[in-house]
Amino acid sequence: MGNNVTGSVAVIGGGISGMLSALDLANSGYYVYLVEKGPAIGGVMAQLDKTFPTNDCAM
Amino acid sequence: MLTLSELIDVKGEKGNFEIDILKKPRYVDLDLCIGCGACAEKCPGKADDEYNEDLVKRKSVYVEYAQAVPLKYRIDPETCLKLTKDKCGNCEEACPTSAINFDDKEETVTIKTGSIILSPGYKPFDPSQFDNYQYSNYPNVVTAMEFERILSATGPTMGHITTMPKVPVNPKKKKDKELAAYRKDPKKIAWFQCVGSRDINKCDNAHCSSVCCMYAVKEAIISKEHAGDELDCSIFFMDMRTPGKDFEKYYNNAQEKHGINFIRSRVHSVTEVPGTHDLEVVYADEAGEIQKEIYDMVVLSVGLEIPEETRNLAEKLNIEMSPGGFCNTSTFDPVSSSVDGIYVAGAFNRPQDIPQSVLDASAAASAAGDDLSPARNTLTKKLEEVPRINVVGERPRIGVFICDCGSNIKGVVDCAHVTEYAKTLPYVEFADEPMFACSQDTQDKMVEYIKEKNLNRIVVAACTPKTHEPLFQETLENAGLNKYLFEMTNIRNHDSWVHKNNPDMATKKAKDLVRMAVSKAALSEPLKEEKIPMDERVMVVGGGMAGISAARSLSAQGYEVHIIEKQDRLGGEALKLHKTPKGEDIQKKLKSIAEDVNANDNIKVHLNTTIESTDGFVGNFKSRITENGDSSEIEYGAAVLATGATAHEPDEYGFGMDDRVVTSLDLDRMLIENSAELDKMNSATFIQCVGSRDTNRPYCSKICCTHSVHNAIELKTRKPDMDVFILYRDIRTYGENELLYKQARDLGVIFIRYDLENKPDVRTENGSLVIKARDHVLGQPLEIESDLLVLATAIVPRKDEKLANFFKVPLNEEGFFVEKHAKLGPAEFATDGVFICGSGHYPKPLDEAITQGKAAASRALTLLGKKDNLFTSGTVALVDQEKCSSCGVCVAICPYSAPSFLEEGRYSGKAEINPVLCKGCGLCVASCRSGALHLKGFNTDQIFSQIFALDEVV
Amino acid sequence: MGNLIEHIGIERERIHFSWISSAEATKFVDVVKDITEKVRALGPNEKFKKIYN
Amino acid sequence: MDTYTEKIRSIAGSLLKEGKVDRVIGYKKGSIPMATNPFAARTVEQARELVFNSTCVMNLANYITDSSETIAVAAKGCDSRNIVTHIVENKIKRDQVYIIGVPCSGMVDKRRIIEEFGSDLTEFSENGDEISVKSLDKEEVLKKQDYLRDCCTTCIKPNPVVYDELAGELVPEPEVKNRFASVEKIEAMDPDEKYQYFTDLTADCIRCYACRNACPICYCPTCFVDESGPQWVGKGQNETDIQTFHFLRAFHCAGRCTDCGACEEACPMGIKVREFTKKLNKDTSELFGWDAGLDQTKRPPLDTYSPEDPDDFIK
Repeated sequence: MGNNVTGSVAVIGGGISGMLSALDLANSGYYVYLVEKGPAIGGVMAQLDKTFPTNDCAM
Repeated sequence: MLTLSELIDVKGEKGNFEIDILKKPRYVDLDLCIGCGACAEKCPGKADDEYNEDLVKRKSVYVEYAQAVPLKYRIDPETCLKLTKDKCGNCEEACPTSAINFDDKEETVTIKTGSIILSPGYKPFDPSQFDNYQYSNYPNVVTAMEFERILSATGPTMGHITTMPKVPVNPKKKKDKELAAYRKDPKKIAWFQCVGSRDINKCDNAHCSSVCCMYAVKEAIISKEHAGDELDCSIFFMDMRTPGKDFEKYYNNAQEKHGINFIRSRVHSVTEVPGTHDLEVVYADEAGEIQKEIYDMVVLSVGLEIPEETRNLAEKLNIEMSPGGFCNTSTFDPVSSSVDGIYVAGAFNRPQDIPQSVLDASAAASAAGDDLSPARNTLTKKLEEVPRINVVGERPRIGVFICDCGSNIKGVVDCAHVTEYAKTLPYVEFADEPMFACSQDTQDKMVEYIKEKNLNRIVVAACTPKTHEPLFQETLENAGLNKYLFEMTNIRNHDSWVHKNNPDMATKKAKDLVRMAVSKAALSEPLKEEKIPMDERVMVVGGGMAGISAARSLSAQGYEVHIIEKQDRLGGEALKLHKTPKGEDIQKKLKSIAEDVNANDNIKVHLNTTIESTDGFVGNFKSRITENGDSSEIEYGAAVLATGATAHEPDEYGFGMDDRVVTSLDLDRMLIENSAELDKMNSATFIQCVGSRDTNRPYCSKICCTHSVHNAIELKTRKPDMDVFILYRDIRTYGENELLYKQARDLGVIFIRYDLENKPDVRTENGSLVIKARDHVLGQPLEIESDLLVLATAIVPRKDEKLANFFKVPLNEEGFFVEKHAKLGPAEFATDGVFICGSGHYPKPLDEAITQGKAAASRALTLLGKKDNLFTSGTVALVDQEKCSSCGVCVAICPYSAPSFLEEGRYSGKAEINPVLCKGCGLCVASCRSGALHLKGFNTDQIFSQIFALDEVV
Repeated sequence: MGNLIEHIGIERERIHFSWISSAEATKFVDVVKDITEKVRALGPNEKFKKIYN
Repeated sequence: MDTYTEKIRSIAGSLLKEGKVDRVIGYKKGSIPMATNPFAARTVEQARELVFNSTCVMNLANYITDSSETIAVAAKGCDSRNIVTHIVENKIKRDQVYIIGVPCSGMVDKRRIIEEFGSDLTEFSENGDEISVKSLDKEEVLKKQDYLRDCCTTCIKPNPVVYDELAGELVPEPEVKNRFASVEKIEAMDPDEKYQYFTDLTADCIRCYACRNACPICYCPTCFVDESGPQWVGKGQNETDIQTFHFLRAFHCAGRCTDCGACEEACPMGIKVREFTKKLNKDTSELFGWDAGLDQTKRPPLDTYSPEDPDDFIK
């Protein structure tokens, strides 16, 4: 493989894990394509009201 | 970021993929749309709001929800009148930036990437196929997702719980109107667990969805908070599965503090009480008696399911899947799919909750990065820097921008008047009223104005600094000004929105806010962000599987790692385990991993080593270690704590008195050794929760159910005629481990439930080992004679206070490390530069420990990746040593250990702040009696000037 | 602090601590309304007030 | 308490002789009856001038801060508690101070005696539980117990809480029925009465800051009332500014005040300054189970950050 690799990653799905994968990768020096089928990222978590245990807003 | 896009095809291989992506039309130009909402206001179209689970309607041009990213509108082609019937076009007229484009077309783009991460997520199970729960027919049967929206303050009822939630708030249809008449505040709500999970009779989902027990408990508690304590909440369940960190406490609290009823039963049927729409629930109680109970509402705790389209995609990519449609991964590479270079994260990997998905995300990121490290930083861009203008000593020349925000602000506040008023304030050189302060052309103009008018302080009165301050600060930097010479005040959320009906007062308030901001800005000074030097080495404390995984990921990306292990070999607790639940041979695998680590030049393994002391902070740690009795010092930039946990030493059930009573780990050892004794045995019994979920250790140890079930299968497979019993409280084989539970029952393993009040009794009678329990089905006492009794012992934390102290990280009351955020920061500490993985965080099986190890590495990688641009914040506390009285309040009160005493020099004994550790929270400033502490950017003078400015009469 | 203020004769209702997360808009509104009402009911504070001439 | 004098002198003498300490802080007889002044003995000769009696009201903890010398100090119960506070707040190290513990049976309220006998006393002496006072026109023997300072009547720890050596037998711990009775009286008032009470209380204040200067825990290099940028509080004789000074000073003492009475003793106008601090002592005692100066290892409750804080006041 050597040095002939592409320094970018495609992340398919913009839910909580997709978003965070993308952030981690971008912050450690890779170009990221975040591909989401809906009009905005956020996934199911954005639909939740509050989360255990702190009752933080899921937003 | 590509939204409204779907992956169609992948070509190429690991390192060099070519991916075809189908981009669907948005009909709104992303660059031009500013998210003002003028289009939606004029849109006559209506569609079901999917975000609110179709409980309400939204417009045809819409954003999913107020906090959506990107906050750009989209036209729904299915319901838009223009796109369907070529009528209307209101939005095009209303849009102030001409962002609407009805000619937008579908297109396919090809991108080149080195790795792929699949995180397509799940869909909640659709219960309409079940006839016994009557979801499609009864208006008071809802899914948990629908209920989640009902509870939400941004949902259709703004958090108010009512029955008939599926009926529109303002019903138009006759049938809906009739139903709406029955609407009331519910007094009794029931949750049904395992709807679409652990069920192969009515659907094909054999797995446990892992999340429903917790969310049902959460919904029940929040319902009570919303509707008051009188609300009766009952949860019908098979096994309560609350094995995560602090989950058990939450469950206990729900019973004891919140008075939620937990009923162990699978509900038989639901019928409407004629004439009321109330629901009669028929179920069998634990004694087997049929019970009937009336509820106002039923919530179905629907499971997680992999949608058909995801399965098709996986099939297309040749990715192996489990029967449930989840991605097949191995225990030792828990985020790698069967295709090289394609990784998985989230619910597609396995049914899991948010923190697990977050860990998956980071782990997948580091795994994807491991392949590509030679190409790191080749495609990312560096920003150009504009030389800074020195403004120190200059008279303030303030520029004020009053944003109209379309009609959002201007519709209420007289912006022109406020702008004129701003011009009269002291030090204000220039004031302008842009329609949208955040739009790109305004930004460009701002830069011009700053240069042209020689402005040295900027005030923007617009929306919230939370989202927009960084944007404006960037603009200042583009104009050569220090970004702290900026002040923002919110005349939208705090003013035009809340005083909609009182424009005069709103205008007056806007003037007050602008005056305050200007008076503060006049006193602002440029602040320096100190560069933090970064040692690129990492120390991993603990050489168990979690620690090794973290070290391997870090070394794969080219970083040097020290592993500190106090034992004489790598492997930790995994050295004592036989096989994984997936059947992989742990010892064989461990051996090859250890060899791999030892051969790795980037990893230095320190065995028989303990840490004596640690100093420093992110980027600059220093520890004294004792290795084989020799003392030495190592320096590093980040630390990963992977110290693990140990097995509880039981003091009950005859352990230590009778050799036939052993722990789970003892059984594993016998299996590893392939002990001949096992073949002599004719019966074996397991007791679960030994030392877990009791008053001493109120948490669930998470791994023991799966471990015992798996070992029971192992015994049954070795010797099929062996009698195997498992005495349990709740079987917690979450996720696809549920399949093992089923396999065990099919193989004839007998499961007997006991509760905390009636623990099994173990005694030796006439030389044989007798276990007395109570059969939960028949309610009869029961005696089991057994050749072997295996105790599934609790996992206990090391409670290493010394280590916690070294790194200034907290332990919880049980002795586990407390992570930064239970949901969003599960692999790191609040202390910068310190990361956490493995069972020291909470008991977890191997695959989860490895995932967390990789995730911790990924989090550390993002820190190390910032090597040359890691800066402190400008807004940190500063000590005026002349005034400092050395009393130490700041040292004691700071949650981040930023203040300390100077040890030498003129101000020896006085306090100083380490700007790297300071978070700018202001606690020390507020508690300093001597007035020696100041928060840069929020000086007392600035605050006073704001307060006095407020008091000035206009 | 509240205790001290009360001790010197300033009504307790004039000071209030509340923990409101950025997500709790409704709570914020409720708290502000509640305090505004309470303070309105008390009327203007005439004590411990510096008069500038 | 006269018996302590000899013992203190001998301890001080040998400490200085052996060079164990650089100075011994105690009291010396003043020029008029009932006057005892703080005194630092640096030589064996000077050590013979040290005295101790029921008029040694000054809090000696004031004189040990910010020094690199090794200091011995004769400490009553209250002084010792202030020394503990100083150790906690980095004003002195424990091994730098040699504490000569003086069990205390209470100090005499000089102000009251002067009120009853006039300011020109000719003689004051004590003998066990009795004190005899002589002025130009009268002479009386009084029971000391009836003439104690107010803060001594509510003292819970008359014995030193920490010491290296004792100057006498420990006295029995008194039974204080209700040390916060005065606070409760105010608490029972309605807001207007309370405000009037404090307005009257501070009406005589001349802002000489004697209370602050006498207080061992008021040691900031620049006091907030003296600062001008920012100016926290006005500097004139404005009623509100005066009250602000008193309230804020009290708040700075919250959880740290040992109720030693130095502030009241120092006030030339006879203002009952402790009425402010006492309330906070009661609150810290009730809310946190905390009395200042008892524990060298713990910081006062308002000085610490703990995620476990009960936060009851937050709604």
